[in-house]
Amino acid sequence: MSDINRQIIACNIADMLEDGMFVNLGVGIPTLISNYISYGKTVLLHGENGCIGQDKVLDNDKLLYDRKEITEWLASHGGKDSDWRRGHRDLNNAGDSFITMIPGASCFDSAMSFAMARGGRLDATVLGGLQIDKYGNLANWMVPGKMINGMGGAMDLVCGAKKVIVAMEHCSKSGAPKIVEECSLPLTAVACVDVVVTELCVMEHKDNKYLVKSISPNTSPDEILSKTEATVVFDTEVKTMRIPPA
Amino acid sequence: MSDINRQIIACNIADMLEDGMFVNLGVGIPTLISNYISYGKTVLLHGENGCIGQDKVLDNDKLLYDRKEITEWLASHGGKDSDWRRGHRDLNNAGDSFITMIPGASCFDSAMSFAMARGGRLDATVLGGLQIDKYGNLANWMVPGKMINGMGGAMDLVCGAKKVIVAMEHCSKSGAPKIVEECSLPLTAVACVDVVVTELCVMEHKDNKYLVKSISPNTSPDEILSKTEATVVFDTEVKTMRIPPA
Amino acid sequence: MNKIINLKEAVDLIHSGDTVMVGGFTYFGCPLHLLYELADREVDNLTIISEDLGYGGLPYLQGAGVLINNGQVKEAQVSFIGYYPEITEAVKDERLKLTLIPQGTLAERIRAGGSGLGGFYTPVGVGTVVEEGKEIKIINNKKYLLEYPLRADVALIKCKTADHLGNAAFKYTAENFNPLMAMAADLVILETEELVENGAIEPDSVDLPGVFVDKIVLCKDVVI
Amino acid sequence: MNKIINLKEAVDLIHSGDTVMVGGFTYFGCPLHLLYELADREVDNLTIISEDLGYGGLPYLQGAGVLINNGQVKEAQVSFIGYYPEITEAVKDERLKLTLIPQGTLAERIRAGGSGLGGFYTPVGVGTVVEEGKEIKIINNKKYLLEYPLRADVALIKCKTADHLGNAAFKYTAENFNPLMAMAADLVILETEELVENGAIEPDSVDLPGVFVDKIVLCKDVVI
Repeated sequence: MSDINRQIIACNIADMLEDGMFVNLGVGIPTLISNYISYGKTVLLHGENGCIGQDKVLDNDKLLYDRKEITEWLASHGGKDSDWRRGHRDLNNAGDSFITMIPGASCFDSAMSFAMARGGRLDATVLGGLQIDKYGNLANWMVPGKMINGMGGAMDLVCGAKKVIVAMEHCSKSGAPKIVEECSLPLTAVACVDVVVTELCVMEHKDNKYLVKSISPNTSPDEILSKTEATVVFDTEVKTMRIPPA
Repeated sequence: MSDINRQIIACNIADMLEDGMFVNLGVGIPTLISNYISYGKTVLLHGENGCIGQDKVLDNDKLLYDRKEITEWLASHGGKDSDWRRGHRDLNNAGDSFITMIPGASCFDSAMSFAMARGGRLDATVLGGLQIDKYGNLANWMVPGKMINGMGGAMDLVCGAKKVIVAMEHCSKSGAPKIVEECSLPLTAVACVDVVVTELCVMEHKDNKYLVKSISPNTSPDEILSKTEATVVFDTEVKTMRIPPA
Repeated sequence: MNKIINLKEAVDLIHSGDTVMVGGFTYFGCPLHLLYELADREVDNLTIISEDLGYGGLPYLQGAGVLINNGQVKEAQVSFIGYYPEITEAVKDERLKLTLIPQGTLAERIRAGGSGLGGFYTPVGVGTVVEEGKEIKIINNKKYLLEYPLRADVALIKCKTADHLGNAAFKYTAENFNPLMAMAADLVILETEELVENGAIEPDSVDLPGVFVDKIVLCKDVVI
Repeated sequence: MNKIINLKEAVDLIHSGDTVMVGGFTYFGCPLHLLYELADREVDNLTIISEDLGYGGLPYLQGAGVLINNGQVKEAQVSFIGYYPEITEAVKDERLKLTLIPQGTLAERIRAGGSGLGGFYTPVGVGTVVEEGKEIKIINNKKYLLEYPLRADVALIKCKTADHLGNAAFKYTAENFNPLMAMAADLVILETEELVENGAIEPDSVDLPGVFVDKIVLCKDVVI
């Protein structure tokens, strides 16, 4: 997926998140969302590996792929003067990046982490999708015959969240619709999708249809209709999606 | 029950507890046991209200029944310089006494407290009894028609402990046997009794019988037989119970 | 996102007919300021879920029992009562519907309610009056009872230290049912002895994440 | 009551055919010293229960995957693998029986195993492949799956600080599955970065009470 498409999706989801909301951001596009949360708004980010209150993701591409670098970093980020403010070798997010946390963050075990996911306190969970369908079913964890991956926490996270937001490109790399009549890939959960945000539009799932709430200035209703297999309807007043500066 | 009977029962149970054992002591006679645990032996005491490692029970009879006294105590036992070593207004045992704790104690919530009780790590639970029967059934929480009390944690504690030890006087106040053919009072749990310790003897429950392991120097096998309704057998070598100094 | 309100505003949020969870194990960890304020209101027909109903033998340590003595409670689900003759009377006179629940089952049912589970199988209560009316299942040759989750409209909980996000730290055995109940209620009101800045409670020392707490009431003085 | 042993003595306690729970979320909180020592032994036919099998893309962050690459594992029950081609190959070649479990269900099943419960109902996995072969129950008009507890012969867990009784404190997100697994195994071996005197960890800061820990191994150096 092109980087600009990913950024469009991320910034439009960020605009949906309100001050004080408790949100889980999955791996992939959702990790970009925190860059677009406007200043002064506190969104409490849940890491299903056991924390609430992620602040910055430490840039650790270099860190992780250079053995000398990571060894030194680990040694210098575990002592008494190292903590959640500057990063610690025992502090990651569910995407396995080292992170820092906001004042007021908390850590806990995995049973507690998923108890709160299923329990209904999570305002939203945002995750990627391979396919979604007219029933609101989501498939995002497995392509038969491809490399085995595992569902991780995705099935749990969509089960209890008040709102499930799918962040994905509108079509697959080969151009096939990903918003289909009925998912052909193995499901993550049934009837769970509330909102889908693609580079073309923002749609709410309702009554076996997708209702377009806003569209990109770079597309048209016809393009959306032609690229969507499930039934699409347009809201009485369709808004314009925000396009972030390149 | 006479105080000497209570002390006999408590000291003989204390002798069964080994170094490192993890044990829950119920209210009543079991609370006296910690006085008899020999020096150098660390028995880790579980308080089902949420702690492991009770040390001393603070003498709070006077404390609790004098309003001025308790108000002053609470005010002076909650600040920064007050802790588990000297007692704290937020530190009690399941019998609602203020306590101190040993170095290496821990506190936790009620779900965790009973998870560990049911989970099988508790080496022993010691609790009082109204009746026990040949099946190893225990009744200790309710007498129909009398004041409502509640089972508290008793039903949970006997469910997972490796050994259930019942500490009770051999007969009721009216002289009726408490070790019966079949309990007439509402049960706490079925087939849970492993050992019963009375002022007359220590017996193990096995194959619908009670096997006498030791007897008090103040009684005889005949007395035990006459005061027990369930079948009693005597071990090949019956030991003598310890009688504490008055 | 301001969660801090005063005692009167907090208790205004509790309504007649509500199911109310009350944290604490007798005096320890019990939100007494909230309870005593509630006892002064004309709010009734409450269902109380609590470990106990307070330390009834002592007039100045009443806990949730004060609401029962006031006739504000129609139903109570607890594990233990202890010496509390007024409650036995209220039950006999059918002024109070009382359900007794084994303490560990009560804790686990509340945890299930907060965890989105549909129920669980426990061996506790098999062969006793607790078994009555419950589904029994044999799993690996052992009998278990099916127990269902418990939830409430409101949870009244008490901690030692809280920050402005509602992150709470409990002290010693005053933790007990408090964090569990905070996870299992639609509205969670936290009574705290101290209020500190965000970040003053270390992430590892937070016993209850603030996302579970809706309202915070600072009550510094010790009451009994 | 001396629980402290060295690394070699600890790994001597693990036998071929054992079911072994391994704490950690990839690198974080993973008992790498114990794992790497186990990888040097002639112990095989293991069943591994773990959140994941390590961070396979990086040769120096292998986690439990090192045991699989060694052919020591016959079966694995995990939630996530990530980029780990060797494991896909091992499954295709039927050298490894792999069961994938939703992460929250995995955590809850281990907790149930440690808590003496017979099972629980969860909505997670309904209508997916996870449902296959499982009992379904409708509770309050919602579908739930019955999930059973998990236990192990041995749990290998890792903490930041431990005392001589085995009381353990985890740091930040390195807690994850560690305390849960410690409750659900017959033999619990704790790898700790620091060993302190009893009482040095405050009672409120103990994440895992020492009663769950059988053996303690002090491993001060950081490995990856």
